[in-house]
Formats: sequence, C-alpha cells, structure tokens
Amino acid sequence: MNGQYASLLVALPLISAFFVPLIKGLGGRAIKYYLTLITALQAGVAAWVFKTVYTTGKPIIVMAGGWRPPVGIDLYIGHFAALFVLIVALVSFFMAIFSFDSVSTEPTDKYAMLFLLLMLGATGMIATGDIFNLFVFMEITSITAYALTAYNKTGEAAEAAMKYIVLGGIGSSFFLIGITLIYGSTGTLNMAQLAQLAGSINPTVIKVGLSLLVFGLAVEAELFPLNAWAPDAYQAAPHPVTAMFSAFVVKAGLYALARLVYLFSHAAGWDFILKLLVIMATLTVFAAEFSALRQRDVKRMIAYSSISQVGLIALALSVGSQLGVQAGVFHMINHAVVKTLLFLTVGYVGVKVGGTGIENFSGLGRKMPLTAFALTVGALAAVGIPLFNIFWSKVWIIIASIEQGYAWEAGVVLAASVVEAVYYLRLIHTMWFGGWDGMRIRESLPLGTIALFLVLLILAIGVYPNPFWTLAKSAGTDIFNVSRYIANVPLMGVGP
Amino acid sequence: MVSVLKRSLAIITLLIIGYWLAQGLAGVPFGQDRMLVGKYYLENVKAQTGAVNAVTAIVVNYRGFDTLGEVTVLFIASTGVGALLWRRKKRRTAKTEGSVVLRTGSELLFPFILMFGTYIFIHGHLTPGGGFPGGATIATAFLILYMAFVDYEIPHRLFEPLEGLAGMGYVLVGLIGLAIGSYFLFDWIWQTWHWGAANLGRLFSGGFIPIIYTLIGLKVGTELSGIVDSMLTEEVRE
Amino acid sequence: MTLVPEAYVVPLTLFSPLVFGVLAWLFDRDWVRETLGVIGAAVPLTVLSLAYEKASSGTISYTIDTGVFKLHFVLNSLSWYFAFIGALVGIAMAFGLSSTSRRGYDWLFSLMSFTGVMGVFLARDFVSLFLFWELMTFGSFMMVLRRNRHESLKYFVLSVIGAYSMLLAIGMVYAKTGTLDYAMASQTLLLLTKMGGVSKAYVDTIFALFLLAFGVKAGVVPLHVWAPGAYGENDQSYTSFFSGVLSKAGVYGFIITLFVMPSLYGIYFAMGTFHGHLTGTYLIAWAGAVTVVVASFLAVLQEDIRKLLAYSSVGQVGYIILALGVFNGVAVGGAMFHVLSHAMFKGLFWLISAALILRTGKTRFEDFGGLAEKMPVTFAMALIAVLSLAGIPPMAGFASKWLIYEGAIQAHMPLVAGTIFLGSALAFAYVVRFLYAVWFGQRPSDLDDVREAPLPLLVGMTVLAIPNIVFGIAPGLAVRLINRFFNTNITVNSYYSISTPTGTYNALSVTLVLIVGLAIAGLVYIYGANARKIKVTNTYQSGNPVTEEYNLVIRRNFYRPLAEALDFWLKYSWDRFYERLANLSEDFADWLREGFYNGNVQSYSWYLAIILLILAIWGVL
Amino acid sequence: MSVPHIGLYYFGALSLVLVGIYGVLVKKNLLKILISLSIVETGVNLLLISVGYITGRSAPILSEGIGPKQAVDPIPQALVLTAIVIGVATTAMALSVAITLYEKYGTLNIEEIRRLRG
Amino acid sequence: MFDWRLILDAIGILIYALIVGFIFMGIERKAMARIQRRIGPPIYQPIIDTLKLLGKKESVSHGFVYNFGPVFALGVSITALLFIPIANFQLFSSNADLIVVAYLLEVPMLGIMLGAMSSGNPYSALGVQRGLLTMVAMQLPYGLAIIALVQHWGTFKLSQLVALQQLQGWSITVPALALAFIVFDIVFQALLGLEPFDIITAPAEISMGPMVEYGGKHAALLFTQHAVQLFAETAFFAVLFFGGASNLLDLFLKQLLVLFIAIFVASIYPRFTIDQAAKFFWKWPTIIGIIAVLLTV
Repeated sequence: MNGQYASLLVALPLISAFFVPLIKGLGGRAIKYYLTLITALQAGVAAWVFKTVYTTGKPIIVMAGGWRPPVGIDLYIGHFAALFVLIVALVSFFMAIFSFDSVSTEPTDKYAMLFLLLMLGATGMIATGDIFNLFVFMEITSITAYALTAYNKTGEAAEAAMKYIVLGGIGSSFFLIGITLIYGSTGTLNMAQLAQLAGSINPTVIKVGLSLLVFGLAVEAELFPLNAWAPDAYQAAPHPVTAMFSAFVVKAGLYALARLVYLFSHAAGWDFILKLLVIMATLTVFAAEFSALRQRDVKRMIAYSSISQVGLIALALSVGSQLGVQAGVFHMINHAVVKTLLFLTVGYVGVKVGGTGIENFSGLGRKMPLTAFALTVGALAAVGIPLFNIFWSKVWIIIASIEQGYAWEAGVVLAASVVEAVYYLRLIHTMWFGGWDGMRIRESLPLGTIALFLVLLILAIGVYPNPFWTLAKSAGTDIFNVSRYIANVPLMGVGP
Repeated sequence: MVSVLKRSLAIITLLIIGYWLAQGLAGVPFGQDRMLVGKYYLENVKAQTGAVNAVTAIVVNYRGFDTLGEVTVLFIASTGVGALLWRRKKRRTAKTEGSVVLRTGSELLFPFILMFGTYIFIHGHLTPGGGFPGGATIATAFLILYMAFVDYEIPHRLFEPLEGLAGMGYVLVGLIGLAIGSYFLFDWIWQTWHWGAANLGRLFSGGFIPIIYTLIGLKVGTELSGIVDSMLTEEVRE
Repeated sequence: MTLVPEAYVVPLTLFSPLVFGVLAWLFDRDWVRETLGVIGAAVPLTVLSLAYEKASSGTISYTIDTGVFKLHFVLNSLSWYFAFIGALVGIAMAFGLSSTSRRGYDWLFSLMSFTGVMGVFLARDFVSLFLFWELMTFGSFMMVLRRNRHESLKYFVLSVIGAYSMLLAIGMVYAKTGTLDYAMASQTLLLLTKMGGVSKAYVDTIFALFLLAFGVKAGVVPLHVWAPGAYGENDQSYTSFFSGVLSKAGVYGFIITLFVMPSLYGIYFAMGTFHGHLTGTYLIAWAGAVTVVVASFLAVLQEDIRKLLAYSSVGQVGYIILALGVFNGVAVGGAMFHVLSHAMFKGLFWLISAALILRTGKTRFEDFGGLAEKMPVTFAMALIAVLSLAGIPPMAGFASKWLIYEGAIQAHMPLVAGTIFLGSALAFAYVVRFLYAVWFGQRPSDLDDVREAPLPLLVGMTVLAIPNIVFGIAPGLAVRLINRFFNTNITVNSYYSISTPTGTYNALSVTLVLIVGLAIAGLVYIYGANARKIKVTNTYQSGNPVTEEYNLVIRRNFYRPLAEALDFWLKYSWDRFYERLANLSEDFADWLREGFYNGNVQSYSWYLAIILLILAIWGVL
Repeated sequence: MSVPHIGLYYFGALSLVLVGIYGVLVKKNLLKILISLSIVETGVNLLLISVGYITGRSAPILSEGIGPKQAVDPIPQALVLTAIVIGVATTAMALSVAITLYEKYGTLNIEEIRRLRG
Repeated sequence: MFDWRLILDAIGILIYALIVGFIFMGIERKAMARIQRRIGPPIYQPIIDTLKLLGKKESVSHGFVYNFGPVFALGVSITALLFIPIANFQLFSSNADLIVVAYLLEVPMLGIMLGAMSSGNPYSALGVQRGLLTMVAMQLPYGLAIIALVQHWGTFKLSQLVALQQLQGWSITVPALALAFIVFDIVFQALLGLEPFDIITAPAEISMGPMVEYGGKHAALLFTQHAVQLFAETAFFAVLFFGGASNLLDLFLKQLLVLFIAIFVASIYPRFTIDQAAKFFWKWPTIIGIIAVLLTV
C-alpha cells in the first residue's frame, strides 16, 4: 500500500457519489445508511493516511497520472493536510449520522450526493498542490454549498443561496484572473515551483496577482466586508450542512489563503497584504461579535460567533510568525470541535422543538438535559473559559499577535470576546434558569453519544492540551516553512 | 437621483480597478512565448500520451485530476438543479405544439445530431473538441425534441443511472490505473500495454483518452438534458 | 511533615476542592454532598497547616507541564499566608453552605472558585495566574448566575475586562522579555528599563493594565460596581468566601506587581516620583482612599443588609489597597494584617447574614428587629464581628487598622490618612446601624417564631470568630508571620505587643485594663439595688402606649440627615454610568448589524467592489 | 502614472469583466445580475485564453506540418475548458435558485428579496 | 510582673479623677448658671445626685444588654483614663499610644448606644442616630488635627510627646499647631456633647436622647462615666496641646482653662441641627485642618 493509495481520499467519495443514482430506488433511509457507511470508509482512509504521514514524518505526494510535478497535478498531503482531512472525514461522518433525524426534505439521494461532494471539495482544497486544481476544488465546494444552502427550498434558503452565488461568483472570477496573471508571468501552476519563482516575477504583476488571489479566497474564508453572505447561508442551510460549513469548509478556504500567502513570502508587497489581512481579520472578529449581541435566532447567533472565531484564526495566520500560525492551526482544531458540537446541539433542538428561536431554548435544561449540557459545555468552551480547549489557543493567539506588535488588534479582539461571553452566558441562563413548559423530550442515542464524545474531547484538550498542541505545531510549521515544502515536492527540472 | 450618483460612483470605481488590472496585465505582454511547462507538453505529448491534440492530452492525461474535478462540477450542477427543482409529480410547461416544420425537422435531424456528437467525443484526441462539446451537442438533440413536442420527456429511468455509470466508469478507469500502474489516473493502455503505438494520428491511438472521452460525452449529454428537463417542467398541484 | 509528602502538598491544596466539588455535584444526595464538600474544603486547610514550617522556612515548588505552557507553582511564606487565610474562610464557607444550600450546583462552583483562588495565590508564572484567575471568576460568576442574571452579567463583564487587560499586559511583558515566569520576567524587565530598551509609555501601559485587572477584582471605586450585586444576589455563606478571599486575589495581584516581581519596583521607580512618593504607588494609595470614602458613605446609606455588607467589604479592601499604596514598611505590614482580619470579620458578617436570611427570609432592615433574644449565639457572634470591624481595641480589626494609621501618617501622606479617619468613623456608623436595625428595638410580629441558626452555620461562625479575638489580643503572632515575607519594620516585642518606630500597642495590657475597668463598673452596678426586668414594649413614650401597629421605630432611612447632607454627591452614581455605557454598546451593535448586514445583495457586492478599490488604490500608488 | 499599453485582446477581455461587474453593482433585477455574472465569467475566460496566445503560431494539434515550435501554449486552453464548464454550472445553479425565488417571493427585484437580514 | 506601685498609682488617680470629674460637672453647671445670671446649684451637686440615684430602692432593666451598655461605657472610660500620662504618673501609657487613646475615648459612645438601642425606645434610637452622625461629622477634622500634631512632633507616644513639649515649648506656640488647636477645640465641643453640638441629648426635643430610658443606678453609672470621660478628655487635651503637666495642680489648672473655654462657647451658641452640624464640620474645621496638615508635612 504505497503512498499513492492516498488518492483514494478523492476517488472514494467521487465513485460513491456517482453510485448513488443507481441505488435511488431503495428509499431515503437506505441512502442515509449508505452515506454513513461511505463517510465511515473515508474516515478510515483518512486515519490510515494520518498514521502514515505522522509515523514516517514525510508528507505523501500523490502524483495524478504518474506525472511528477509540475507536469502533472500533485496532492501534497503534509502534516496539516493529513490532520485536517481526518477532521473533515470525522465531522462528515458525525453529520451523516445527524442527517438521519434532521434532513427530511424529499430528494435525499441528491442530498447524499451533494453531501459527499462537499466533503470531497473540502478534502481536495486542503490536499491539492496546484493552484488551478485549488480553483477547481474551491468551485466544487462552493457550488455544492450553493446547492445545499438552497436545499430546504424555502424562500429564505433560496435568498441565502442567491446571495452566496452572486458574491461567490465574483470572488471566484477574480481568483481566476489572479491565476491567469500568475500563470502568464511564471508559466507554471504548481505551488512549489511558484514558490521558487516568486522572487523573480515582475513586481507589479505579482502584487496584482497575489492581491486578487487573496481577494478571491477571502470571500470564501469570510473576512470582514466579504462575509455578508455567511450568516444567511449558515442560517438557511440544513443543520448538518451548517456544521460542516463552519467546521471545515471555511477552514479549507482559510488554509488555502494561508498557504498562498506564505508561498509568495519573497514577492514584493507581501507585508502590505499581511497588514491588510490583519486589519480585515480584526474587523471580522469585531463586526461578527457585535452583530451576534442581540440575536433572536440562536443558530444565526452561533453562525456569527463562528465567523468571529474564523476571524481570530485569520488574525493568527496573518500575524506572520511561526508561533502565530501554529496557534492559528491549534485554534482551527479547537474551533472545528466546538462548532460541530454547537451546531449539532442547536440543530437537534431546532428539529425536536421546532425552530431555533431563543424562546425554544428557555428551560431546555429540564426539557432536553443531555443536549442542554452539551450545548453549555460548547458555549463555555467557545467563550474561552479555562479547562476548556479554546482557552489555550486563544491565549497563544493573543500572545503571538502582541509579540508581533499588534497590541491594538489584540485589544480589539479581547474586547470583542467580552461581548461573546455576554451573549453566550445569556443563552446559558435562558437554558438552565428560563421558564419551562413542563414536557420532557426523549433524546436520540446516536446523537447523544456523538455529543458526549465531543464534550469529552473538548475537556481532554482543555485539561491536557499537549498531544494536540504538538499536532498543531507540526501542522503549523508545514504551512509556515515554505523552503521545507519546496524540498518535499519532487520537482522535475522543467523549463528552459 | 440616487441611481445616477450610484452609477457614476460605480463607473469611477471600475475605472480605477480596470486601470489597476491593466497595469498588472501590462506585466504579461500579449503574444510573447513564456511557456515553461507548456514547452515540455508540446515536445513529449505524442511520445507520452499518443494523442495528436495536445490540449485534450493535457485535459485528460497530464492534468486528469482537473477534468475529474470538472466532471464532478457538472454532476453537482445537475444534481443541484434536480434537488432544487424537485417536485413530487411534474409535467411539461410547454403549451403550444411546435410548428410542422419544427416537428418533422427535429424528428429527421435527431439521429444525425446524435451521430455528430458521438463523432466529436470519439475523435477527441485527434480533432479539436472532446467529451464536453460532444456531450453538449447530444444534449442539444434532446433540446430540439423538447421544443418540438409538448409532452416529450427524456427517459429519466435510463438517463440517471447512465449518468452515474459513466461517472463511475471514469473513476474506475482511474482506479485501474492505480491498481496496475500504481498511480491514480495512470494511462495503463498507453504506458503499460502500448496499444495503438503504431497508428499514431488515427482512431485507435491516444491511450485511454478516447475511452474517457466517450464516458465524459455520455455523462455530459445525459446531465445537460437532465438540467433542460428540470427547467422545462413544473409541479402538478392537486 | 512526614504525614503529607512534600510533592503532594501543592497539588492537594490546588485540586482537591475542585475534585470534591465535582464529586459533590455528581452524588447529589442530601448528606453525601455536604460531607464531600466539607472534606473538599478541609483538605487544603490540613495540608497547609502541616506544611507550615516547610513553607515558612524554604519553598515547595511544583510544575505541571501541559505542553502548551509550563504551569509553575510555589508555596513560600507569602503564598502560604494568603492560602491559609483562604483555606480558613473556605472551611467556614463549607460549614455555612452545608446548612444554607441544598444543591450540588452551589457546591461545584463554590469549590471551583476555591481552587481558582488557591491557584492564584500559589501561581508563579503569568499563564497559570491567568488560568486560575479565569477559573475563579467563572466559578463565582456561576454562583450569581443562578440567582440574578443582570447582576451576574455585570459582574462577569467587568471581571472579564479585568482578566483580558491582564492578558494584554502579560502579552506585552512576554513580547519584551520572552519569558512568562515572574522572576525571569522581572529581571529582564528591570534590565530593559535601565538600558532604555523599553519606552516609558510601554511601562506605564503595563502598569495601568495590571492596575485595571487587579482593581476590578479588589473593587477599587470606579470598578466596584459589580460588588453589591454579586455579593448580594448570592448564597450568603458563599459570599463570605467570595468577599472574604476572592477580593484578596485582587490584593494579591497588587502585591505581585509591587513586590513579587522586584524589577517592577524598577518600573515604579522608572515612573518617576511625585513630590516624594513613587507615582505608581501614590496612585494606588489615592485609589484606595477614594474607595474607602465612597464605599463607606454608600454603605451607610443602604437599606438592604446584603448591600450594606457588600459596600462595607469594598471599603475595607480599599483600606488594604490604600495601605499598599502608602508603600512604607509599617503600612504594608498593616495591609497584610488587615487582609487577615478583614477575611475573618467580613467572613463572619456574611455567615451571620446567611443565618439571618435563612431563619427570617427577610433581607431589608425595616423587616428585621429585636432578634437579640431569639438568636443569642448569632447575636454574640455579631457583637464580635461588630467590634472587630469597627476597630475596637481588643479585636483584630483594631490591631490592623492601628498599623495602617501609623504607616500612613508616618509616610507623610496626610490627606490619605485623613480619609482613614473618616472611613473608620463611617464603619462605626454603619455597623451600629446594623446592630440596631437587626438585633434591638421592637420585634415585628412575624419574627416571633425565629429559631437559632443551625449548628453547622454556628460552627462556621466560631471558626471565624476565634481568630478575630486571638489575633486581637495577640497581634504579635500575625506580625511575626508577616515579617517572614516582608521586612516591615514592625518589631514584635512579644506575642501580645507590637511596636512601630513611632508608637507601641500592647494588646494584652489594654485588654487587662479593660477587664479591670469593667470589673470596677460592675461593682458600681452591683452596689445599686437589683433591677426588675420589664418587656421591651414598656417604655417612656410620654404617655402613648406602644402597640403592634403603632410601633415607633426608625429602622428605615436610619441616616436620612446624612443623605440630605450628601445629596450633592449622591446625584452621580457609577452604576447608572455603566448601565448607560452597556446600553450604548448594545445599540451600537444593533446599528452596526442593521447597517452592514442589510440583506441587499447589491450592497454586499458593493462591499466587494470597495475592497477591490482599496487594493487597486494601494496597487496604483 | 503612465497609461499601461496592453494588447487589444486584453483590453477587450478586461472591459468585458468591468462591464459585468458594473451590471452586478447597478442593476436591480436578479436575472440581469446573473447575466452580468456570466459576462464576467466569459471575460475572464477570454483573458485566460489570450494569455496563452503566441503570435504567429497555430492551434496545438500536432498533426503533420505543426511541430512543438509552431504550436500555441496549450495549458490555458485546457484550463479554459474547465473554467467554461464551471461557469455553466454556476449559472445553472443560479437560475434554478432564481426560479425558486420567483416562486416564493413573487418578484425578482433584489430590493424586495431581503427577508434574511440583521 | 505586677509592680504594686503602678496598681496603687492607678487606683489613686482613678479616685482623684472621679472626684475632680464630678467637680468639673458641677463647675460646668455653676458657670452656665452664672452666665445666665442665676445662682445655679452648688459645685458638689452631681456627687449628691449620683449617690441619690445609687441609693434608689429598685430600678428598671430591659435585659442583659441594657445593663451591659453603661457598664461597658464606664469600663472603657476608665481604661482610656489609665492610658493617658496624668501629670507625673505615667500609668500604663508606655504600652499604648495616641491612636489607641483617641479610639478608647470614642468607644464609650458605643456602650451608651448599646444600652439605648436595647431599650426599644424610639427617642433613644433617635439619640443614637444623632450621636453617630455627629461622631462621623467631627471625625475628619479630629483626624486632621491629630495628624498635624503627630507630623510636627514625629511620634505617637504620649509620654514622648509630653517630654518634647516640655523641651521645645507647648504645641500652641507652633503656628501650624495653633490652627490644629482651633480645630481640636471645635471638635472638643462635640466630644463632650456641649451646647452647639449637644444634639445627642437635646433635652428639649427628645428628652435626654439615649439616656431617656435610664433611671436609678443605670443613670448613676452614666453620670460617673460622664465624669471620668470629662476628666480624661480634658487631660488628653492638656497633654496634646498644653504640654501635659509636671504635677497634678498644674494639670488641674490647664483642665480648668480648657473647660472654661468650652463652657463659654457652649453658653453662647444655639444648637445645630444634625445635617447643619455635618455640613459645618466638613467646611471650616476641615479646611483649617488641611491647611494645618499641609504646613506640617
């Protein structure tokens, strides 16, 4: 089983997605079982890839079609990609189980296909080593996201999808112009070779090209002015899909942004891009937190909180130091775990109690104790209370950003997270001490086990973060240390 | 009043952005030979893939992953449109029957358009065009039938499984490549079996490019006609 | 010391309360929960007392390596002193809680804040300080959340602002020095300040941030707004711990900035002097002074027993801050002693109010009255607490206040010393007001069946009452302990007599002479004929009889004249100011959200165009 | 601030992109916005193609007579094939969303489609 | 460790103070009467009253605390007295200093209030409230005066204070301390509960304020307490500002001087209401006190 079998990561979801129309006749439940099976298989493959990468220490380079880069397209599954593909697979597996209860609208076979292809898109974006391939996988993720946002076929869902399509369309077109410029000046599309040639490109072209690339990805990674579509999309999408959005779709965009930005670190005008990203990230955190303050709908509130945490990650990644990137990656892991738990529980309440308005949450402590407990742990973790996982990464991010001289930005971020504490604790109060209408709802076993597993994971990272911190450190160096990246990719000596 | 202000503001912003992009493009002068990887492709396309048409060789063989992704994109589009416009019971929205000329013409032309479409995607590695244009022409054949007849609908029970099968076929070809040549999407026909090395430039050459292109052609044809069908039908409200 | 091996001392003190708290929360049966809770609170006390000589002579250090950070804890004489006070009040709280609250929830979060405070006292590097600080805040917040959301949010927002400003300061220190440990950070910072590697403004911001962080928890005036709500709206026996010990975490923070990090000394010197005093400490002194005056004036005018005790607690901590700010040996020694005595008498006060509320269910002064006969033991405890808080000689309160007087006047800070006089008079006033309103006067009819406080609560009270008397009569014991970690120039002649360069106080002789005086007065009393005991309602009221309805009593608005004298100042209230600020920020949030996310795709695409414009303008220039 | 002289093809493609963006920014009807979006996509595809063109060379079909030296850069043409299909896919999705929107809101004027806001 | 000589001194001084205290009360009433052009009772009248009250057959009590109050007040007054260096007898002043004595002089008020409050009579409660408010009002200037004094002499020990004043002349001679003297004198009026600030007892309004419930031996206890308090405070005043005294006679004359100043002021001024008193104390005396303090820093 040599490294090339890692390409199963892409082939498996694809072939199973194409297989779904054949088993359409078996009915909704069978397809959902099939979906869970496939996501479980994908998790297995991802775990195997994770084990090989972390035991050998060397990244797996999947060369499609047998061509060595830059001639063919290569999938660079380094420390970060291995870790995150596993997270993508696990979250999808959990959400597949969650889809049993929460997705009832009719064409479940098409839902299963879109679900698998969303997972595929995110995996592809994280693993690819070629910028045009990155564009293709970004498009796969975005179009599946458009379809899934509008999946509920309500007016709001269609409106949210429309906004996402218009903004996503503009973003990806400019991203393509960026690729055209970079390809026009260098002649290659492979990331490693681009990193080598970055210094020698004509400065104006690389300045315009890089800012266009960053602009395109910033729309996908929900930075401040460009994330206007995100709250609507999160709110209107079916519950499992929202969890997948916030857990890894945004992360893939953020990773791609970080990868591209650090690739061109020798290019001219690089530090301006970093400064712009820092400002946009801080504004994201600020705007998202304040908008979540007086939200009537809990799902939209948690969407805003997820956007602000993403802003925090973007700040960490664009601070420009190794420590910052490592802290950012550690926050990505923590955020993925916490937000999956939050959207899982809020979605489940929305399904069982009918609607995610704040009034449905009052007295939840007695109505659905297990879900309420999981939601409280998730909320406390998101706020950054010690003995929970986000506390560690938030402290490191603040220290890293101050160390790089961004004390004002750190101040704004901390002020914003005070606001975050307020609205989460208001939610906790309504849940445990709000009025109770007396009837208790039975909670399903599988979701309970998933919620408990996530709660235990949060507490485990919170109490003893060492193992996860070493993971995040190696993944962080994988992004930041571009020279090691170039060394790992077996470049063919192409060109004049 | 506001719209005039808005329009002028938009024009000014776009001029500045245009100027900025133009400045970037000026760095990439038109028509110069800046090929790096392109030159490698042109020199070894015949030897390594057996295809005459360098573009299709790149599309299917060298950068096969892109095409795989891109086939998925189209698949997502058709599933998405199907999911969004899904109704329990649907019927055609067309009210008026096509004119006599259209009806008889379409009946006559239908088989020839199909044949022309298959010609395009079978000769993908020789002549310009390939799976996608071929599939599109096939879809236009069905489109004409939709325009001509009020109650015509594509045979869904046949097309959807066909679409799935074609997609699976493509991935299977890739997986066989993984099994035999230990690389995903490896052209085992050309690289290991060396079929069709002799008749370069004729039909049976170009490794697994024709096979993939036929699969893509079928897939694109069925998908696009599926999209056309969902757009041209509406819900039956009891 | 053989009983508890040295390696286990710190982890036991740190984590046993939290562990037992969680157990108590899990096994939520009636008497199981109480025993677990009390054991959880007792472990730190026993372990600390066993580790006394080891800690006072050398240090016991302990490190947890969580990968991300190395958390470093040290038990030396200073941290032992604070931890022991915390443990003592903690055990009293445990006894109190076992009778006033029947819920696992309360036990979990009270013991969690216990662990938090222990962690803050024992921490030796900034991150563990910050971690346990947040834990302590969160624990105490959850206690208030259950009872009153508005107050709890006000408390949480203010303390989180404090915590985050501390994190900012830590970040700034780490940015310049690269280390997080107190000692190393202070050395490098001292060098940097000397070599000019770090600008004065930078040092001032670090100092201001630390002052803000610790000021919030200690309740310095502009930041004290959360105290009445958080202390009041809470299970009163937990508040004895909350106000007795958690406010000391704020004080401990001041000590860290002033003494534990010696180089910060350098920072204070670097901040220049203000006619003879270090600007930094001068600021702290004035902050303490203002707190004492404002809090005491507000305490006097309160109508609710919990609010009165809360403001009085803020005022007393103001004394400690003031004494730290005065910054000469005697005053700092006085501050440390006042930390001990405040924890004792304030804890006692809160337990008494817990007993009162538990038995009568009332919290406002006008509903109380004439409980002296009904609850004699609690009344005796209340008398001890009153004497100690008012600073009457034989009590511990007096000894510590006396030291603070001496220190402040010696250090040539006259106006600050003046405020101490005013503060102690006000303390005397509101304490007597408490005595009159609750214990004496006509008893409302619905309080006739009031029973004495339950036994565990009484045990808790005695635990806190004894040190009040012991340290009152023998202040030398406490001062010898304090001298071990600070070189206050208070000489301890013997366990009962202490003297400063300018004055001596022989507690034993004062008490003895007092007893002799009382004996003489008693003789005079016995010499007269024996007195006939009559009912409380039979009084000279120029004729009109005292009945139930026509029961002349002035428990309400006891100090109306003072309020009239101060009406000019009472118009301004920090509370309303913060309330307006909070609403302002929420309206801003609404405006921002409505303005930015206005739902129109076109405006969203305009935002994209604007970003492109920014990139273009930067590109073109 | 010299005026950048760019080839005619670049100019054409760039102006297409700008016209498309103008349409999105100003037009009120959703369909017009979607049309301007696809104009932007065509503009971008044109730009991608024109980058690969080398003057005086012909299509990269290496049949007899055309060697590696006479062929244009094939990669942009391969990329544009995918880009076009992506454009088609986005437009198809957008249109189906527009159909549902019209069904639910009864209008296509984006001023009125504003239920999700704040 | 009992040195009997000290005990004997203490008892002697105590008896002397008691007698002189009653005589001072008598002088006070006599002088007031003389100023109001009436003869007034003989000087030893208070002694007769106390003995009469003590001799009463039986008196009324409202419970333990009601009895404990006056006893505590008298006890603390005696303690305060024993810590002031009376003329050449040092008594216990070596192991307590100015702050302790100042506090001990104020604590008897708590005793009286304990008794008054437990009596349940609203008038006594009103008296308690006024007493406390006066104390709060006068505490700031009182403190400032003491601070000025201590800052000038640099020590808290009373015996050392007396010795320094013997050497360098009385405190009044120092200009700054003269201001402190004025402030202390105004505050002294309130301490004794004399005319301008006698709102506490306010005979006309609330019939003797806190003492309204007291009769028989309790009233006697309070009279003796007032006598001892009078003697102690005048002695304290003398020690602070008039350089203490080498012998009893010298001390007696200084105490008389202080008493007469107080009596003259008392007989002139009408009574302040309680918030007027508070406003007054926080205006002039505090300002003078601040000036005195800043001069001596």
